[in-house]
Amino acid sequence: MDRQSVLPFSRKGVGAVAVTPIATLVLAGSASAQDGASQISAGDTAWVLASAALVMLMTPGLGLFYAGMVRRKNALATILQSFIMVGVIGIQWVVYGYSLAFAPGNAFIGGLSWLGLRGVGQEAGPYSDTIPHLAFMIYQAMFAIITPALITGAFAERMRFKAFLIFMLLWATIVYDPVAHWVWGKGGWLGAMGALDFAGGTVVHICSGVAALCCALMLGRRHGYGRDEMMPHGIWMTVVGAALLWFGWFGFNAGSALGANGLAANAFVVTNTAAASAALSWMFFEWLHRGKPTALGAASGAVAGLVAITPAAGFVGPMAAIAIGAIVGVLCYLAIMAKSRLGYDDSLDVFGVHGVGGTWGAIATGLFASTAINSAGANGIFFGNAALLGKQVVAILAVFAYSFVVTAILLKITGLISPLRVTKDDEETGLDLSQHGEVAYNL
Amino acid sequence: MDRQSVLPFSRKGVGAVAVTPIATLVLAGSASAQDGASQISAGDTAWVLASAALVMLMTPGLGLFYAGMVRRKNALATILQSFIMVGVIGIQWVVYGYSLAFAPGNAFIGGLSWLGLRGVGQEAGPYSDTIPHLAFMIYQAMFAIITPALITGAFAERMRFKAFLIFMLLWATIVYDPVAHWVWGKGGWLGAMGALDFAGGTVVHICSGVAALCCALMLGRRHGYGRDEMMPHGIWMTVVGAALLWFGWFGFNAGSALGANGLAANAFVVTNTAAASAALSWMFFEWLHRGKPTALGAASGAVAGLVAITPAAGFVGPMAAIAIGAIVGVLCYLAIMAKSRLGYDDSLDVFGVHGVGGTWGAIATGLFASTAINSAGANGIFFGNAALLGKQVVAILAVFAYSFVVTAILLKITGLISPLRVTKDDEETGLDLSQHGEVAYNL
Amino acid sequence: MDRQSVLPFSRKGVGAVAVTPIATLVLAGSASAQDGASQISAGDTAWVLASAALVMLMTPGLGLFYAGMVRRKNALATILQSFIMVGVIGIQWVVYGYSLAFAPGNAFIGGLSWLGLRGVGQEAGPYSDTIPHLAFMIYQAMFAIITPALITGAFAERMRFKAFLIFMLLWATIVYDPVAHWVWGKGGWLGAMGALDFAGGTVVHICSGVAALCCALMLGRRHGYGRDEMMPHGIWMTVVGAALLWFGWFGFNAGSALGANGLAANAFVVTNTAAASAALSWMFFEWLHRGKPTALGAASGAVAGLVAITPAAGFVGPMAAIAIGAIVGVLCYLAIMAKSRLGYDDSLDVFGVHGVGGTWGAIATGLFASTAINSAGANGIFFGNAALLGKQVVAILAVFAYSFVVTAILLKITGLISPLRVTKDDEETGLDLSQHGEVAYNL
Amino acid sequence: MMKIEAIIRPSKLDDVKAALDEIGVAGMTVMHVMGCGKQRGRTQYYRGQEYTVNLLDKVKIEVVVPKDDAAPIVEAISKAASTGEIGDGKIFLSEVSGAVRIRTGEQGATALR
Amino acid sequence: MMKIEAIIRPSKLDDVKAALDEIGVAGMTVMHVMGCGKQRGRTQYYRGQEYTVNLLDKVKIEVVVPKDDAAPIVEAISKAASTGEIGDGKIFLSEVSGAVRIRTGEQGATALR
Amino acid sequence: MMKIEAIIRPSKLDDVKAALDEIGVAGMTVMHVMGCGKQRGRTQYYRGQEYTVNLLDKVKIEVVVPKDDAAPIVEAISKAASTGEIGDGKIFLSEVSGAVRIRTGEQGATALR
Ligand SMILES: Nc1ncnc2c1ncn2[C@@H]1O[C@H](COP(=O)(O)OP(=O)(O)O)[C@@H](O)[C@H]1O
Ligand SMILES: Nc1ncnc2c1ncn2[C@@H]1O[C@H](COP(=O)(O)OP(=O)(O)O)[C@@H](O)[C@H]1O
Ligand SMILES: Nc1ncnc2c1ncn2[C@@H]1O[C@H](COP(=O)(O)OP(=O)(O)O)[C@@H](O)[C@H]1O
Repeated sequence: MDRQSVLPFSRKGVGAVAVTPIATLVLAGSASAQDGASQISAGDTAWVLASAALVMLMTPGLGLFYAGMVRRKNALATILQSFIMVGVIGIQWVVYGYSLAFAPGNAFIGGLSWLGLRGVGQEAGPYSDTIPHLAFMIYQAMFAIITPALITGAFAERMRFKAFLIFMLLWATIVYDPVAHWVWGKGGWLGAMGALDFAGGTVVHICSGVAALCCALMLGRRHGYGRDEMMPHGIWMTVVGAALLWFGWFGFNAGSALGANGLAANAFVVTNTAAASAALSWMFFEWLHRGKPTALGAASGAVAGLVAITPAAGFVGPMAAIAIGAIVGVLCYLAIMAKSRLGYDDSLDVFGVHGVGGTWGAIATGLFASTAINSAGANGIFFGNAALLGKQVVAILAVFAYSFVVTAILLKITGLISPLRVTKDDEETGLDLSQHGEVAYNL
Repeated sequence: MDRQSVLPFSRKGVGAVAVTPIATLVLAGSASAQDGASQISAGDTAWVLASAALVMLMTPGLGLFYAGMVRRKNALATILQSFIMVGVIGIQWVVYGYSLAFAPGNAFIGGLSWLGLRGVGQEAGPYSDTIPHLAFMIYQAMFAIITPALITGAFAERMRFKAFLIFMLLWATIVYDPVAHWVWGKGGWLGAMGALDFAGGTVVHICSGVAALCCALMLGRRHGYGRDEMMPHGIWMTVVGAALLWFGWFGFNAGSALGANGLAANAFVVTNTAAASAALSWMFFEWLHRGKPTALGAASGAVAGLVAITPAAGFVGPMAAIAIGAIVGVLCYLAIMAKSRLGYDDSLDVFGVHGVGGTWGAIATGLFASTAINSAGANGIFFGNAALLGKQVVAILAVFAYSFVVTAILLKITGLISPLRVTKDDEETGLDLSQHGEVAYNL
Repeated sequence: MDRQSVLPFSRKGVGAVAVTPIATLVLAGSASAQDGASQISAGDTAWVLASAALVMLMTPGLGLFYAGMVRRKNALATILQSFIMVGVIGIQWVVYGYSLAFAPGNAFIGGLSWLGLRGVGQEAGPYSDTIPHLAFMIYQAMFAIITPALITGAFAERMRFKAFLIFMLLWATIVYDPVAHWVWGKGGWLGAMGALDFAGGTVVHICSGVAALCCALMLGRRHGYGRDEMMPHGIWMTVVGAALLWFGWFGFNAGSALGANGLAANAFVVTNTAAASAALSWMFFEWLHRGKPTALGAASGAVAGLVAITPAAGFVGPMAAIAIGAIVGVLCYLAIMAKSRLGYDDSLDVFGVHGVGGTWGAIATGLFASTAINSAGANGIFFGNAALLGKQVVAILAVFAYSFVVTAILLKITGLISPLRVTKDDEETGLDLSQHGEVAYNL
Repeated sequence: MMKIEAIIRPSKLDDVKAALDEIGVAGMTVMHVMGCGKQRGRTQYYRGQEYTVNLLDKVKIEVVVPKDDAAPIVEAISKAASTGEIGDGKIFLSEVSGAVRIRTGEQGATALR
Repeated sequence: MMKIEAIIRPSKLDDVKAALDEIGVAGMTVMHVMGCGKQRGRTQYYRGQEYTVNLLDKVKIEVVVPKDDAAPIVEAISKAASTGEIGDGKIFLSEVSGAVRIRTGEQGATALR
Repeated sequence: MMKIEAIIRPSKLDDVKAALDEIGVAGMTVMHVMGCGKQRGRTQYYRGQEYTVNLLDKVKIEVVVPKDDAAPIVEAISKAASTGEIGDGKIFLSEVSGAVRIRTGEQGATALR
């Protein structure tokens, strides 16, 4: 039968499937209910699939954002560190990551019942009634992919590729998957406590930002840091990367409504508004401080705004988004100024943007959230409920502590298998040639 | 409550919101009806949100399109002039721009009742029954953003960043917002008269193209214009920008159906067809004229085709789109040839492409429109109705006059606050270094 | 009436259309039924339109993917060869290509009844009940566009632009359109036989891959091949191109469900999974073989994985996708190694990736397909049905033979009209300057 | 024969080429270089860090000419490249002991014609 | 010691390098330059505007060698770089009065080995 | 006057500039070049093909100075650019017979100050 006769595909009873041994394996992830598909909403599914595609694009977009800020000799390696995450975590997630994060488990981690996507099928799953369980799974996959990719900015221009791969696989498994469960998994303790994180302020940004700080401290500075001029090799590329991130972030935040509805529209609006606000606030603040408004500042500010609105996107309105964005632009700028005083080399300011921005976003959710935006959310302090802020702080502290400590341990373990850094000579040559035997440009 | 328990979010009565003073502020834009959400179509909403994201991407895409055509020393500044519009108008629009353009008002301008998005909520608004009002608002925001960004091509490589920001904010407020109201706002006089503009031929393209001409005339030529070779520094980038514009334009035109339906499909089809046709016609015409088919010509032609089909997309069929595209490719090419005779320096040919192309599109709508495509539209001359063309001409003339005159005034006013142009020395150094203290490339 | 009063556009009876002569022409593609629109699903339409946009983006994405691999002097010409396909086939398709491929006809080719899109309107068509016929048409257009664009990698850096245009128009008409009919058209013999090709493994990838091989053989090697170092001028660009292809491929495969449903979600998931798996397998295999993991390898692997999963995407589950991807990464790498032994110059390995990858995908569909994934599909060998594999092999052989032979004939014919290759001098100068009078970079 | 090396502002390249054309110098070789000297660099800012880059974009022109032609050429370049502002650049002269035109094998001053 | 500067077509770089290799010249320095001379530039078109760019991509090779080795090297380059068409380029010779190998501090001709 | 041409590792440019600064050399011209010599290139891989690129990124510094200043400057560059590993580069010295400061028309050694 060709594709056409397939469509609109009528779901007759499937009948007896001839179960060869390999069939059992390859059917994992598909077998279960064929019925019950009726409550799936095509509109919601369309939006969540489109959102998953948008979030997927963010990871190579991040690669460009970062690559523009490194020196030419590391440009390709930097893009690759993001790009390859789509590969590594793309597999990790369907094999066991999704199960660890979202399958029924306890307060701290999911279970193994969805290993290899067993039971995760085309019908709706427990996390949404209106979209296929597979759609929810792949949408979440894109979050699991970008989170470790974010960390790569911290150790840019110096980490050995082999160690990088090992570390990232460990980190995704032992840091990301549990933390995602805490906040979003059924029964996860932070979610149960009532901490709000609409699209990943704690799970994605604080978690990766803190891990980045830990990496920067443990790997040490780049050779020549503070002496050589380490100027971005292509800021135009960073601006394009920021634009792709912004574009994809509509999927990240508005897709987190898991449907095409008013809440999604609200998340979309506040996402754009906070990014706009932070792009301006960073740019103007730098203009005041240094006398020039920079494109890198505008792009960095936009990303900071997107980070900050992430946990709040489904709970706050557009005027709150302006405030959240305006504040985060200045906050992150100051954090980065402080870094150069403190002397550690978080090369592309992952902690300064994602750690600080994510933390402010989580706090801001405790301030600005309103049940008028989302009746299933909670009110923040400005709406008379101080309790939420407390929960947000607990969530922040828990993720800070867990991510920092476990990242440190995982780096130590990785270091036993492979040196974390490339040799000094390789670092001087650049990662592109030394790690990958390639160059980004042959002009 | 965590995100999961939120979804599918049940809209219970919101209950008493504890209204602290700040709450009143930050809730603007969210408060109103929670009921009535039932008529929202998830499919339509999914399409309009996706379209809004697509249109958002057009602005940085435009930045690339333009940046490829300037000299290396101005590449970053050129991208930034587009990118920062997402910030500036992104805020302007939610604070007051949307209200000026779309809130209930008179024939010439909207009102102030939706200031700060008061009353613009998750339920459907007056402009569509099937999507959240916020979705319509943010979709329109993206049009308000790209329109001023289009103008930047006219004064590329020479405008002072400060003056640029001031001028753009004024222009968006005093030119774009009213004109959008005339055509699309409830009660706007051009709309009421029956002029057809499906997705912004007059509002976006004529309006910005004419303003661009005015800017080019008033700012004067670049130093060395006509003597130095001012060759595009990266045409590959211009082609990529054109591709992103083409991609985003599906949202621009097909999204203007405000739903995922047959009309959207028609708009999508004619958009692609006109772009294809104009890319070919420009390229072949240049091939005839100069002996070489160029990539820049194909890319420019595609954009010209997209411009021309914009007002017509919801009213004409695919064969008309071929004609509209084929003609606009030649028209714009000739207009640009004429420019070099006339001697003004519309650096990246904004008037030649958007002014001329938009005008042709508006006229073509008066020729090719058919109620067989859109029963709520009107017939054009080829379907026996000459009246429509008259209305189109009135709309064109009105927007030409208004945009030109007011742009001139606003430039004068801006000039009182800050010199419009950078110094000759700064122009020679390039805007990247002189205005922003950065360079696009450190290769 | 303005746009607003148009929306939600009520479809009243259209009434008497004043039929001037030109009206008959321009209305083709629009006239027919205004009723029956009721069964259109907004959700499905939203997804298919979004998918069409995504697939459109793949063609310029492919342009970047290819351009990064050529030398600087051919970069722009290479992008243009993809970009202009959106123009050429964009017109060919609406004028007659769609009719040839999909209009009612016989087992080998469609008819002429839909010339100029006559009868292809806003209501549902014969290929889907839930989306406008125009949406199906334009979605298919994007496949017709990218297929010839894929071939351009085979003769990169040496084909004359004029001959290229002629050849492509012939090829699309005489190779692509019939083959698409065989597999997907109503009554097409391969589809009727029961060969499965969800999203174009045979139609798009084998067909173009085999044509590419034929082109490489008939045009001969680039001057200096084997002697000069022909190193990729910008691998970063190739990685970005691969990322855009990956992003767009979600539309390619998941859109082929022609609706936003569980099957689309399944296709989306296996697409991502196979790409991830193949990116890793190619990279690790090269690492083993040469001692370095390369970014070009990861990007090439991702594309190979996307190719291989294309025919299978609606019939196999995620664990099968891992296997399909893992195998294709190694297979294509080996095929490319073999090429350098065989000595023909398929410059950018179109046959090695699309021919070999598409063939493996078609076979893999015969192995891993399961009616538990798609009850309207069929079971593969691992599910106890050997018959499917036989049909797949017939489809592969038929497309191999037809595409190879007819491509050869068409190249001969083209050669009668214009020399296929540029002169040696022009080749040395580069196509950008010699064919187009432009350069990609003026840095 | 003399080799004239002139380091000039990129924005003056067109003028210098025109001037050389006028006095009949048809052949030259041009390259992008970076110069540092008295001219102060523009400060650049990256996330609030200041970098004063004192390597500025310059263009270097090399012309090899018969000894006697050197003086007027230096003059012409000097005039065309001058703005009077710091950073106009330098011209250096040195002896060239041989020249070959690859195409024809011509040697010495004839190779330059 | 002599410095040999050869300005050649980019497409001839591989050939020239191979020729130098053959006669035992291992060290050289290569740079992208733009040349203008008798060879006519390709016309470029930007939105219908014509620009005849007469600065063409060339490659410059610099080799410093002991005086006596210069002649055969010039010969070799000349042969390898020649196509017989206008634009093949030039070779210039000039005296070098000193050479140092940074790594070892060796001076003069020994620094070149 | 002497022209000092130093071909060094790109990573040593900052050090060399600092060293020159210290001994009061303010003006210089710098360019990207590619060098080949004893230093082995890094192998590159493109779809499994091996390419050993023996043209490596180098930086060339040109300084024209009064004859007597040359020796200490060579010394300084040499010290700052050295790593002791193959590939540190070379310094060449040659005579310059004239210099002009375009801005002022100053000639000879005064043009260098
Ligand atoms: N001693 C030198 N040797 C080589 N090049 C020099 C020297 N001094 C200056 N230059 C070159 O000349 C350019 C202009 O010099 P600068 O001192 O800035 O201005 P001016 O020549 O107007 O005094 C420098 O950027 C550099 O490229
Ligand atoms: N007088 C010159 N001084 C320096 N470089 C020159 C001179 N004349 C020619 N060249 C260089 O040699 C190249 C080839 O010269 P051209 O006159 O075009 O061809 P041909 O050498 O075959 O006569 C030019 O592009 C330029 O780089
Ligand atoms: N004979 C030469 N003429 C010109 N440049 C040379 C010569 N020999 C070496 N070089 C330059 O010096 C650089 C370093 O030389 P190399 O032999 O690799 O190391 P080292 O100088 O440490 O022995 C080369 O990359 C090349 O740029």
